[in-house]
Amino acid sequence: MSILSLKSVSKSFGALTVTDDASFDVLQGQALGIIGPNGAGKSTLFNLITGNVRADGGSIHFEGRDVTRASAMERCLIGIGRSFQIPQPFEKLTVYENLLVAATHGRNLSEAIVRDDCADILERTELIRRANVPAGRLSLLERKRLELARAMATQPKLLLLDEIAGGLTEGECQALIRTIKDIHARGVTIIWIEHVLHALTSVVERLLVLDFGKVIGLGDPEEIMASREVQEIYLGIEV
Amino acid sequence: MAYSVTTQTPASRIAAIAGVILISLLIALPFFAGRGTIQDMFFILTMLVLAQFWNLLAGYGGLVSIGQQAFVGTGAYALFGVVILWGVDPVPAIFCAGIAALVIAVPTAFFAFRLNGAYFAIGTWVIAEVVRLLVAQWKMLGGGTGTSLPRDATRDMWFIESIESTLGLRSAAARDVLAYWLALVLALATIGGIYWLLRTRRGLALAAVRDNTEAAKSVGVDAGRMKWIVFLTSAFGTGLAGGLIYMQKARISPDAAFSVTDWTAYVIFIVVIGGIGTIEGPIIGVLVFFALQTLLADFGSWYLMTLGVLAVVVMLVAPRGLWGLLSEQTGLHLFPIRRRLTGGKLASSEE
Amino acid sequence: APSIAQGAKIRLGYVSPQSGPLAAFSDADQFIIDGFLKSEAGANFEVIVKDSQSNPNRAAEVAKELIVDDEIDMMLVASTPETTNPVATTCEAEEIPVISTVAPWQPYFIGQQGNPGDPDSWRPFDYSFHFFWGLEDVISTFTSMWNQLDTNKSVGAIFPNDGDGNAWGDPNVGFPPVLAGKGYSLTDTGRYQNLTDDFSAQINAFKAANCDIVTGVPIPPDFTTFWTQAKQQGFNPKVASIGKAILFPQAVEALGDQGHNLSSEVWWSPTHPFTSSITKQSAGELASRYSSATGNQWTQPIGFVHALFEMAADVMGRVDDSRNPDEVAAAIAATQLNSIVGRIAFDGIGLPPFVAANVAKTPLVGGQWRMREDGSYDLVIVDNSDHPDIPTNGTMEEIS
Amino acid sequence: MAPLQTPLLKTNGLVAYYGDFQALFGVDIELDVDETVAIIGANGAGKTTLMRSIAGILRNAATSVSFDGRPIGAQPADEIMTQGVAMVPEGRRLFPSLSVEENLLIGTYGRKSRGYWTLDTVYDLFPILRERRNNPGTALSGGQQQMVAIGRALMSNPRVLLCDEISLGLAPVVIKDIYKAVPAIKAAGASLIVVEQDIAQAMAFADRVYCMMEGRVTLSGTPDTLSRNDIHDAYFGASQ
Amino acid sequence: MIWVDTVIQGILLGGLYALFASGLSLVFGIMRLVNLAHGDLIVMGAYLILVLVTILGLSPFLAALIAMPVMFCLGWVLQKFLLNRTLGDDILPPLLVTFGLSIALQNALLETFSADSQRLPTSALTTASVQAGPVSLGVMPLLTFGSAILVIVALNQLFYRTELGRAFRATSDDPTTASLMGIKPANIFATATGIAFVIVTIAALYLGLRANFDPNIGPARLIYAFQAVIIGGLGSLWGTLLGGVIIGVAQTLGAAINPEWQILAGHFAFLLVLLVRPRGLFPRAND
Ligand SMILES: Nc1ncnc2c1ncn2[C@@H]1O[C@H](COP(=O)(O)OP(=O)(O)OP(=O)(O)O)[C@@H](O)[C@H]1O
Ligand SMILES: Nc1ncnc2c1ncn2[C@@H]1O[C@H](COP(=O)(O)OP(=O)(O)OP(=O)(O)O)[C@@H](O)[C@H]1O
Ligand SMILES: [Mg+2]
Ligand SMILES: [Mg+2]
Repeated sequence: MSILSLKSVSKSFGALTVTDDASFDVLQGQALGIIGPNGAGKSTLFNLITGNVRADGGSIHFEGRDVTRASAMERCLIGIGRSFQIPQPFEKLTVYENLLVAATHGRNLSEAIVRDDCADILERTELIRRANVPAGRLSLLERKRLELARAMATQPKLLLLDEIAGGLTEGECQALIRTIKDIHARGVTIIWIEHVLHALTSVVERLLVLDFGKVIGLGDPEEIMASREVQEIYLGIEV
Repeated sequence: MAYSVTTQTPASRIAAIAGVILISLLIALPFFAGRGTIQDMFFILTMLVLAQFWNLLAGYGGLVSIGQQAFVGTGAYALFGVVILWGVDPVPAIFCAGIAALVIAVPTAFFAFRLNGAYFAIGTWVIAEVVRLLVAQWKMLGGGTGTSLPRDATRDMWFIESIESTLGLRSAAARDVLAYWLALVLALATIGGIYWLLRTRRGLALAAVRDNTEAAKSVGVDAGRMKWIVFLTSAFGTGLAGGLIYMQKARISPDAAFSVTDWTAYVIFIVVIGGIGTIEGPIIGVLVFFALQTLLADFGSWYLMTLGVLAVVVMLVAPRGLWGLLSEQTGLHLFPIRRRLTGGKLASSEE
Repeated sequence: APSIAQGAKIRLGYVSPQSGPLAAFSDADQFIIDGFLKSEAGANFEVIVKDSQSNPNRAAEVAKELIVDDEIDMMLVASTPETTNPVATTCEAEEIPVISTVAPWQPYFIGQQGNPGDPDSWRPFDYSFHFFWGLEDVISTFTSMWNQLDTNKSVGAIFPNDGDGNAWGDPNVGFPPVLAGKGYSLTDTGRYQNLTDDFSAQINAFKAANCDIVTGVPIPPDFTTFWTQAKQQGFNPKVASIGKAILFPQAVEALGDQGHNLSSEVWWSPTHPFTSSITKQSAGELASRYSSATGNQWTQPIGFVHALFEMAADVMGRVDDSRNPDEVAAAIAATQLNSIVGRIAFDGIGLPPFVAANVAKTPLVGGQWRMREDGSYDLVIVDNSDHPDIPTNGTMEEIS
Repeated sequence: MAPLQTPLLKTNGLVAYYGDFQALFGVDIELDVDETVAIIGANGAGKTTLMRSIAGILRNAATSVSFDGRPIGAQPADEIMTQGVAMVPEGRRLFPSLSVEENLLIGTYGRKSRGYWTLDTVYDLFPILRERRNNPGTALSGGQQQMVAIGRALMSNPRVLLCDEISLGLAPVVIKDIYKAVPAIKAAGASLIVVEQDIAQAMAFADRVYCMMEGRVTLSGTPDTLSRNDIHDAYFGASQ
Repeated sequence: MIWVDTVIQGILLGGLYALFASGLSLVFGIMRLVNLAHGDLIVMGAYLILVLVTILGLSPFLAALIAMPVMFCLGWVLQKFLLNRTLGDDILPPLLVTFGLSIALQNALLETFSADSQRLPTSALTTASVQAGPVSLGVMPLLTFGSAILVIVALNQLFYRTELGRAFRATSDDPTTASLMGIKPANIFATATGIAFVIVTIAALYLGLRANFDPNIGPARLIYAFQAVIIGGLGSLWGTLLGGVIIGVAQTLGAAINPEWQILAGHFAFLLVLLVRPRGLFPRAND
């Protein structure tokens, strides 16, 4: 059963078409990777799915429901969680409070009920020691972890991750992969935009390639990666 | 392994104890203070209420309104209306004042929320003007001339008799005491209510929306509803304060009740001087404002000029206000809202 | 023995608009108060002056301060309902005697009633007293001025939506019923807001009704706007009898040569045949002293502010305990004073019964502004039909 | 490798903050006369921050940036630009209220421009712009907008041109068009610092490459001395 | 026929409002600065002209010409050293600072000139009129309207035909990038405010010739000016004129029905336009 389905979704900013007639389905429980050159429209695609940006045309269905016109808040409440590529923490709130906002509002629960859950997520994302620090004081890496942690706190059915592995050391990267695999293993559907290919391919089952807002490939990661077209477009390096 | 959450700090515990003592003192004030003090305190408390609600609106909700006089005026006129035309006792009529302001706030919000930033500010101002002009057409309450509360109504207010006999006061002084106690209740309820709101998950959401609206929406915060809650709450509270202020004045006219200077500009001044976005700020601000007024009011235009210049200077030198300066230096919070996670893995190594 | 003999000074509170848009009313305050305190009667008094900043909120606040903090024995307040009413309301509630002036008695009295529209609900005051004239006097003065000329008796009115305008235009106690009774037709387009920028609607209506006469009680900027537009749009009435706006010579001078022969009610002038009960000065002497002390032309409020202090001296001279509000109030009610603005007595002469206890009337005559060679203006009294004891020094002229 | 004369432009322990957040941790780079330097690095590495610091949008200690031997780190952007350091900002940032030609002309604001670049020579460099000169800048395609942004910077006849991600979001053909202009720009007397995510592109045209990660320079050298693995490590932290 | 007259008088009144609003529109459009002291600045301009008239015995028009450079410098200094420091995303600092300025200015004028209402010396022109068919048009209102148009044409020329105008637009779009082009946004803003003050002087001239002014009359004028700017759309000068005319005509039409509704009608027109077009009639594409 497909949990998310896009049909002919398009979006332009002025004269620039950033999403061009994109159609694809994501199955329940799947992990989908998205790759594509800078500016290909990957983040915009996320924004369209989460409702931070409204589509110019086409439709988006989540769990069979048409959510094309739903607000970002509504989509969060029905189970779409996300991280931002450029981390957007609530800077004046502490790390723990950042999660608390997400857990109490994203799941409509009281603070007391979600407390241990939030602490658990902080432990898993290795932010627990920074729990009481204002998020504005975090380093880039910690901010990225916070993005992931906050998205997890809303307990999404579909989790969208936008470049959270960039700049990690190998050890950190492995830890991140474990965390994501763990989330995935709990039945959460994942869509992950990532330039760090080895990390991506070690988690995802399918790979989507985006170029100039168009879906130019979707399928088994190895096959996709092997295609010469993708290698050229994406890496820009002749292999 | 168990985690727990606390918002208290040692400073806040001391503050809480001091607060309880202060509140007891304030309640007992009429038993030992003169009328002058009681009236000054009434002024301070009602301005504080207005300031807290404007602060809630602008400091926490990001809604910079310059039309709060619409709610003061509406509340005040509603009080006069139900007292004069329906013969309601002024004390319960204060509640009607709040309700009336709330009723006006709904269409106001519907309109003003279509506007952003500076447009919102000016939109609220124009709406306040519209309400003023409409009220000025209300001939039964004197139109542009204004009207006074009937003496019978103010003499026989609820509680007056018992205050007169308990404190042994003349009726005018008893009315002051009653108004003071009502203002005290309103101010405490306002501060308590706002503090409570900030400590609930809605308060957390307010802070999140203020920091980053897009991200807040993406974690399920209903930013639109937060705006409504904040706007309606502050309209209601401002209306209550308006009713109470004019119950005490006993005389009203549209120009006075809808004065942008008295009910919005001075209030903004109080909040900004004290420190916007904090509960402590308006408290400090109102004390400074009162001190200035007491010292300088007899200098007429020089007083106002000083006030204007001071507003400019504070905004440039200390944009976070006096409390902002103080808490930056000392980390002091009298009304802490930061939730600190303790226990579990944090037990051994507190950051 | 009168309290004056007892040594302790009697405390008077005085509130007036010393700053803000109404400040012109208070130009003479300092001069009058200084004069009063220097006089023999004044030596027993202490006067605490507060500025209402032309703001009714502020007026009520300072009144409270005077009563509570300064513990005054009696309040004096002057100039426009915007100042007198909040102060008087406060004093009435505080049970402190108050004497007010410089506001027609209708806006003073009716304006302080809960429901101005319902005469049955009106109540007299216990501590609040007022001396001035009433609308019936303006109407009478204006109509007898108009009767000096040959007009078609069609009157256009500009009444704003404020204390004065609502009283003047009131269908029961204002201009409309009386004018109708005297055979004038009135074109009243409705209460406009102060600081209106355009009067074409009124001018068109007046033109349509072919009005020879214009009357009203606008604030100065509005009258200038109205009058200039009227000229621009070809509306040239023979008479313009205007209250409030052309009270002060500066306001008339602002009209340039368009101020010539505008007419107005005159409550006080240097030619009024009255003398001060404290200083024994005549009206003319008071006015010329003022002019030489300040360099300003005399204005009408001078006499009335002075009379306020005459009242204070007179009343307090007749009480035993100035700190007893009831005794002071009773003394005020019993006043029979020949002051610089005429006789003041709360005897109900010329007044309806419901205000008889609180209001004393002073004489009113009609005057016209005449331009001098140098462009400044003189106020000439042209009608004294209601008070023949006040001499005229000219007759009514048409606006050319 | 290091040139003996003082470099044209040099940063010296450059740091940068956004509020509490530190984005640069002591960056040292150099640019010599007639040289082209490329800066590569993953998203968020701090490349744009570096460019903004040099151009004066982010202020710094005076000595942290020197140009022609003079400290300019503390000067505001407009003064740095008038001395001859121009920037093509990330995302082009054309002025939407201005036409193409006006966008170009703004590059000469308040000065008599003396040098090779004029409206005519810029139009010669990017002929398509001549045709579109009366259109609003924002009505152009991404590549054309990038041309305007470059032209706008050239109009001031800079000695140093900073280009932040000029190929971002552009089709390969368009990128080729834009890079074709580089020799002409150099010939007219400008040295270049180019931020480029496309490693191959960077390797192809730069004299020297700096690789950044998390606010630090992690690798530098000439393209021929750098192996793909070095770059990969410097780029992502470590290899598989 | 009365209706024609009513509308025409409304249009002319709109010219006055547009004149009050143009300076505001310029400043609001270029730097998003909400200047609550604008009304008081116009009053200050009127006093400046009055002083020049009284001391030098000039005609008001000549005095205004002399006042202009003085006002320009004043505006330049005010923006450069005070208002520039309040610019940013937060709208509160400019609101509070200009409000403080407004109060300080009002009371400084009060101390200096007293509360008496003043007027610039009148001449035959004040009450002169021309007959257009059945409608009698005041020369002064026509002059006011003409000046409003002239001001707007001149500003448009400045904006779209000069280097300075280009810099204005560029800085307004994006001050950071403008600074990369060698523009000092602080100076551009100061110059813009200087020019706005010149327009303020023109508005002051007509304010003072038309009717009385006193130190407290500013804020009442400010609200109409704001309405004209907002109805017109941010940064659109012709829009500001249209906005002024809409408010003016709404007021005269409202008054023709009943003077009680005169000012309310203007406010309602404003609310109605915003309800339909929250960004005004001619919004800029990129805000
Ligand atoms: N709000 C916006 N307004 C205008 N243009 C935008 C907006 N958001 C994105 N764009 C443009 O759309 C294009 C695609 O942006 P997007 O962020 O989706 O790319 P991406 O594939 O995520 O790139 P990256 O790998 O760099 O993150 C870019 O050219 C960008 O400049
Ligand atoms: N205005 C800002 N406020 C706060 N943080 C910022 C701001 N601009 C950039 N950052 C942060 O500073 C870091 C470096 O950003 P910078 O834009 O310099 O990176 P970059 O290398 O240019 O990345 P990209 O390839 O995406 O352009 C990033 O973590 C970014 O999130
Ligand atoms: Mg992206
Ligand atoms: Mg960058």
